Amino acid sequence: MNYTVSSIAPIVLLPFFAFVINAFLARKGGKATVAAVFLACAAIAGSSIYAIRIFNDFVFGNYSADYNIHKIFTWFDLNGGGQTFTVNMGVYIDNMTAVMLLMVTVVATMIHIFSTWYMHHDMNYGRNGRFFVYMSLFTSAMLGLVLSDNLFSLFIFWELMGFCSYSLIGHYYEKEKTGDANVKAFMTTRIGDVFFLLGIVAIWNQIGSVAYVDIYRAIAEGIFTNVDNNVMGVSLAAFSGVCIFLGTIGKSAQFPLNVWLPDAMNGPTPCSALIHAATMVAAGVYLSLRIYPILEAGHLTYFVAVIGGITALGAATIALVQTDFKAVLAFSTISQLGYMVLGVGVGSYNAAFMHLITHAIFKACLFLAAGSVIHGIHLQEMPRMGGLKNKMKFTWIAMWCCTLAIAGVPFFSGFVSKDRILGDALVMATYNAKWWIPTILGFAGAFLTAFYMCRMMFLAFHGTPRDQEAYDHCHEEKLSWNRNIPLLFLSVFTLGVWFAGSLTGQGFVKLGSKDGKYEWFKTLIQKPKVEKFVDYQRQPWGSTDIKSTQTFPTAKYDNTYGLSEEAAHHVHVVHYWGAGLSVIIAFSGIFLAFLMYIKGSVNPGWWVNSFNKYYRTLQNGYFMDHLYIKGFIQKGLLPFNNLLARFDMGVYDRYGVDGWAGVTKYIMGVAKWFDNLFVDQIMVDGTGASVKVFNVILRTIQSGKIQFYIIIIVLVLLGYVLAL
Amino acid sequence: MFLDTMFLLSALATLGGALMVVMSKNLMHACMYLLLSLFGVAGLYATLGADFLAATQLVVYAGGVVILMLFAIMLTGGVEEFVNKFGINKIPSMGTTKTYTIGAIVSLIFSFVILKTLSPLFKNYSQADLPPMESTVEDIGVLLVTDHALAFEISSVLLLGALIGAAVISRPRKINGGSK
Amino acid sequence: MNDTIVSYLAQAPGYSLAVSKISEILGFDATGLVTFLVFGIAVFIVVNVMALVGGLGTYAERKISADIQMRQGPNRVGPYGLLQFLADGVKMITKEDVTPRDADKTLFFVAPLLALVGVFMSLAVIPFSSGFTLTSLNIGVFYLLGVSSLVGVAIFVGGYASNSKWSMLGGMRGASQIISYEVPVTLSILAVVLMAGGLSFGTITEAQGGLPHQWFILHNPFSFIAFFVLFVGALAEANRAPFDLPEAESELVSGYHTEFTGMRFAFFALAEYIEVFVLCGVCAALFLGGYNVPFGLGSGDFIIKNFPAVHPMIAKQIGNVLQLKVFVLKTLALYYVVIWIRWTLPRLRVDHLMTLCWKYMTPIAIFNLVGIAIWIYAFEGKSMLTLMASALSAMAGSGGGH
Amino acid sequence: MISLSSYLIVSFALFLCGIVVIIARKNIIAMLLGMELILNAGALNFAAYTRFVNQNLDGHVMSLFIIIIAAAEAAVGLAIVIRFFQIKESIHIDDAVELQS
Repeated sequence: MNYTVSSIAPIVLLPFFAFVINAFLARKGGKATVAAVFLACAAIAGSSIYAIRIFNDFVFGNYSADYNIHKIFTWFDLNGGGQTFTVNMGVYIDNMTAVMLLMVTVVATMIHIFSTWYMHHDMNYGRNGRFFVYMSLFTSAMLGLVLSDNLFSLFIFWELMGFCSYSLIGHYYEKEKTGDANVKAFMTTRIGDVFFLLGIVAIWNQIGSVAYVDIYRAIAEGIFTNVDNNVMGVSLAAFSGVCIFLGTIGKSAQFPLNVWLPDAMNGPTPCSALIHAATMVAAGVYLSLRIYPILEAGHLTYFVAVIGGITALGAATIALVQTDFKAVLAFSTISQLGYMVLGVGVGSYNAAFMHLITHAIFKACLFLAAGSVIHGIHLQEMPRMGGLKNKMKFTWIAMWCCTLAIAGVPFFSGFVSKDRILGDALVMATYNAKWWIPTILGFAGAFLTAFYMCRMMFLAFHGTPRDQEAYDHCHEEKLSWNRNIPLLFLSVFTLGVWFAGSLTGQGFVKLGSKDGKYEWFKTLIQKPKVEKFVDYQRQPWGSTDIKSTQTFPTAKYDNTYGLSEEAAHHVHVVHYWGAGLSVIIAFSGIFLAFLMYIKGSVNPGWWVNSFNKYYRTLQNGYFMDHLYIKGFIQKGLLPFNNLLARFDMGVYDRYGVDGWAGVTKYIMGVAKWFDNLFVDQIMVDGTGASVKVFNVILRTIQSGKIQFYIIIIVLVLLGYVLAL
Repeated sequence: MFLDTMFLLSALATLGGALMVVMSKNLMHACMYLLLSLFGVAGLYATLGADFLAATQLVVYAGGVVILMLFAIMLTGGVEEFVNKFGINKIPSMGTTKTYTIGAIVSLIFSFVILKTLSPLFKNYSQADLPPMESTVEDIGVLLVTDHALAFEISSVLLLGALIGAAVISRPRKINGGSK
Repeated sequence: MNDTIVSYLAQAPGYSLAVSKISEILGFDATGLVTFLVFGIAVFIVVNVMALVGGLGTYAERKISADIQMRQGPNRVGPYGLLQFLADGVKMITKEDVTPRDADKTLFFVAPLLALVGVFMSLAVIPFSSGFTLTSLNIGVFYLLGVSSLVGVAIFVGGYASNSKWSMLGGMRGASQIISYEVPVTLSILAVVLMAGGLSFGTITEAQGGLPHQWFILHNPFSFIAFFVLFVGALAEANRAPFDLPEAESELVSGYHTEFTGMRFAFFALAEYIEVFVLCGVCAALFLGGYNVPFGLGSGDFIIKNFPAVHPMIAKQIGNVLQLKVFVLKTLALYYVVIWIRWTLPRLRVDHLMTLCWKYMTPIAIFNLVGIAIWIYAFEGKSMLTLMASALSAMAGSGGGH
Repeated sequence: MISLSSYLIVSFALFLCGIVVIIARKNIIAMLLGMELILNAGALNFAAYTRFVNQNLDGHVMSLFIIIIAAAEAAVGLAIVIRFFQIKESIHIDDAVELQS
């Protein structure tokens, strides 16, 4: 494995070059725009080739789980006060990065291809290829974020993605709602980002670096938990952990900063698929996985788990009653992100990451399918759909695959990842009773997830058409490659075997093996072992990676979690219970949806009428927007601002500024008298008179004639030389 | 031998051109003689082994400065007025015997000053023990971005300033009173 | 410091012998004298051949334009009218040499010569083949840029000296056009210099290869654009259509050479045709591989390896002749394109010309320069096709673990 | 045999010619010609000393900067001349005696 810069840099640079070129090319319209779209697709496909290479080497390369490539270069030096302060940038590739790179590039490629179909009509409306310009920049930023080796460059790409998200949500800028939505998304995530930056600064202040490896080393050396390094009375780990995790809350739309994501659905559906389902929101979870040792050292895991649980259940309850097709998906995204965060909290590191990957795939597919439906029937309200499976076969198949995956039905990817998160939560609950809270939240959310996803499917695709006119106008689905291939390709990867099995070694799928390579995901993705970073050597930029296979023994997955036999047995038993429970829950959710919307034996209307108050609460998302605007901004910020303004006007202006002016005025009166008498009459006029005398002499010399000046200069020089 | 010949030819071009710049009564001709003189200086650079400098001299002066001068002569040419606004006779713009005399005296004074101050410091070096000439392009390139990086940056800013300044200054604009 | 054609010829076995013989006869060391003479002869040959090329250029122009316009073209003098240019020359010489009364006599005399001198000076560094280059200066490209700008001065002075408003306008247009287009041309050349790592034509040509995928034009997307910027800029610098505003006959009678007759006019025309040849040669050398011949035929390696009986020196000479042919072929192909463009495209307006230069070509050239710098930094100077090949092989070769 | 002093004499003569031009001519453009001569004399000295005394090329870089500055000076100077001509319709140096037009 010899990695040089030229085999890593193109991953980020190809989409970036596409962005730069398209920024000029795309707005020309006509063939230039077609070329720009093609270039954007080709660039991301090209970088996926490089990503596949890296993935291939890491997964099939027989390396140990903590093998990494880490190349740095000096960004700039700050010298001052006798200290040299070097800021390094670099790329850091370990197994997690490799998997993430593959997921981002492949999903982005599929979404780009789908976009060529979905955005086809958009080309004529003066926007031309702007969508693809931002998609390229966004993909480039996401890949840069994944490759970053430190929190600071991660933050740069993080903000770049925020900007792209803003631009893409506001793609249909002529709609007022869209304009509000992108500002809302931008400003809400900004709250989290401010804290994120604060966390970075706190870490930088203490250890002088924000590279992952330095952070891990500092944790291993106990710097983060040292009492001397306390920030505002709490340990550095707790402080920076909370601050950075707030960044995650903002970006991954966790409670209480989840309000922006539903509104972000105003953007084009492919951008929702890429940004607000598959990658950008996942970046928050990725960040919290990267800083997991900090969260652990700061004893924040319970906090994280509770936030995740609340988000998972809360968003799921809201999704129950939504009638907008994309809104259901938006809230289910929030809910699933809650599961990931719950997974981080309960210490289920690889399951949380696996859920990130599986969710990215099936949610991207769901959104693309939703785009397909919306594009076909030209409306988003589910009560007016129904029976669409006859018109859209491929979309229907793809969507069912994804629905089963998200509901946690066995043999689908969602079961593999979500069940493991819930199982680990259950294990934690058996150790300590306080963990029952997030666990129950998670299981309840799982039930609701199965229910509302199937409700969506039944309402949209099954039964009889409820709005015959809309149904008749719906286009028959044609076999167009750039619409169906991304859908079907992604739906193939909703199967569980890709994630639960063993891709390495003997055969494709190897279930139930007792030892050796068992479940590649578990083998590859493990918590960072901070002790290993104490004597860490960096590789300079431009060097070739010289580690060979021999130095790394084949990785083995420790089936007993490194626990004693008894404890491991306990964990296994609890896991089986958890799996059983979640299967029961998933099927009961599906069954309930079946009863309600197909069989009709339970009447949803009765429930709505009986619990109208709760229904309205859920319909409006617990009035969180209302709360923020009416409660927080109008009751809190606005009066405070008014108070400040009043203080400014009444106190500071009147007494401070005006009062000071009064004093000055009085002093000035004295000064004026003095000025008139002494300064003006004696000094100024006297100087003037004396200047007048000299003036007569100088005026003759200062003729304005340059050559005369030169002659004077020469004469002065001559005099100087003669005087020497 | 070869270098001596080249030196003599270049020095002749340089000094002859310079002298004709002084003597010529026609501004256009003076400009052409300046071009000759600058070519001579480029030749002198070449005999000094400064190949890059010689080429730069050609590019900047022959291609840029002289054409600019010619342009300026063209754009400002026209009937010369011999009387200024006070009705006093102006000195002819290409000089008279009187101005040339003053110029000669000033240059004599200047040469006296320079010789007086600098001749004690002067030490002659002959050509005998010099190393052979080498290509200077790479070394100059390295020097420009290492030792002289600051000067390089500043001169780039200077050139940008000159570019913008020249464009802004010579841009035609309305003047109160309606002249051109 | 720099190789010349003399140092190339001096490799021949008989050369030093001849020099020592001549020294014996003359009684002093004649190395310098022989060098001077040989160099003089070589220069004489090049200048005359180039004058011939210039003359044939006028013939080619007329023939090709006739072809494009479905006419016969000159066909009376010589076979296919080949000797037409000689007849034109005779006509030019025998014409009356008119000098306008109010002209600036000195400058009127100097201007055509200055044009010719500027063009002939640039011939000194054109790399006809690896051996047959008058001098391979280590600052060749830079030198060429410097001396070729003399033509601009000549056009300007010619326009001024005629003391006619058409000539004057033509001269000013010509000068402003030439100094404006020098900016994108220089920036594009700088991009090539960045890729090759040297200012010498030899270095730049050797950095490329014989086959098209080794040429700089296909090195990366930016250099592909840079070639066209250079080519269009070269057209403008040589005052060729569609940029022939200085001599726009529909507006300015005949531009800066309105008042010139006879040989003086011929000098201007000759200078223009030779300059087109020179600039085409530069484009070919910088972007199209120059004199490189594929499969080692050019350096003689191919012949030495496969036909051991042939003396290496002869093999090298054969290679040199092949190189010369390849270079001239590429140059003439571009020459044809230039003529083709002239008879196809209409002339630009003056403000369009300047807009094209400053608002489009200069930014594009700067963008190219930066792009190429980034490319070379990011991909370690590898070309686009090499990268594609390595990416493909990486895909193919990475399966199965390392 | 050429030596350092040959170059210095040439550059000295060039310099004096420039001075004479600047003093004797009353045309602003002609004076700018003189300035170019003076700048060239300076640059030539740098190159000559580099060749004969220390061979470390710093002199060449200095000459390069002089050429750059000469170019910038010519551009801005001639722009000012043209502007001056637009206002005063003269490029006589003795007309340029006021700060205000």
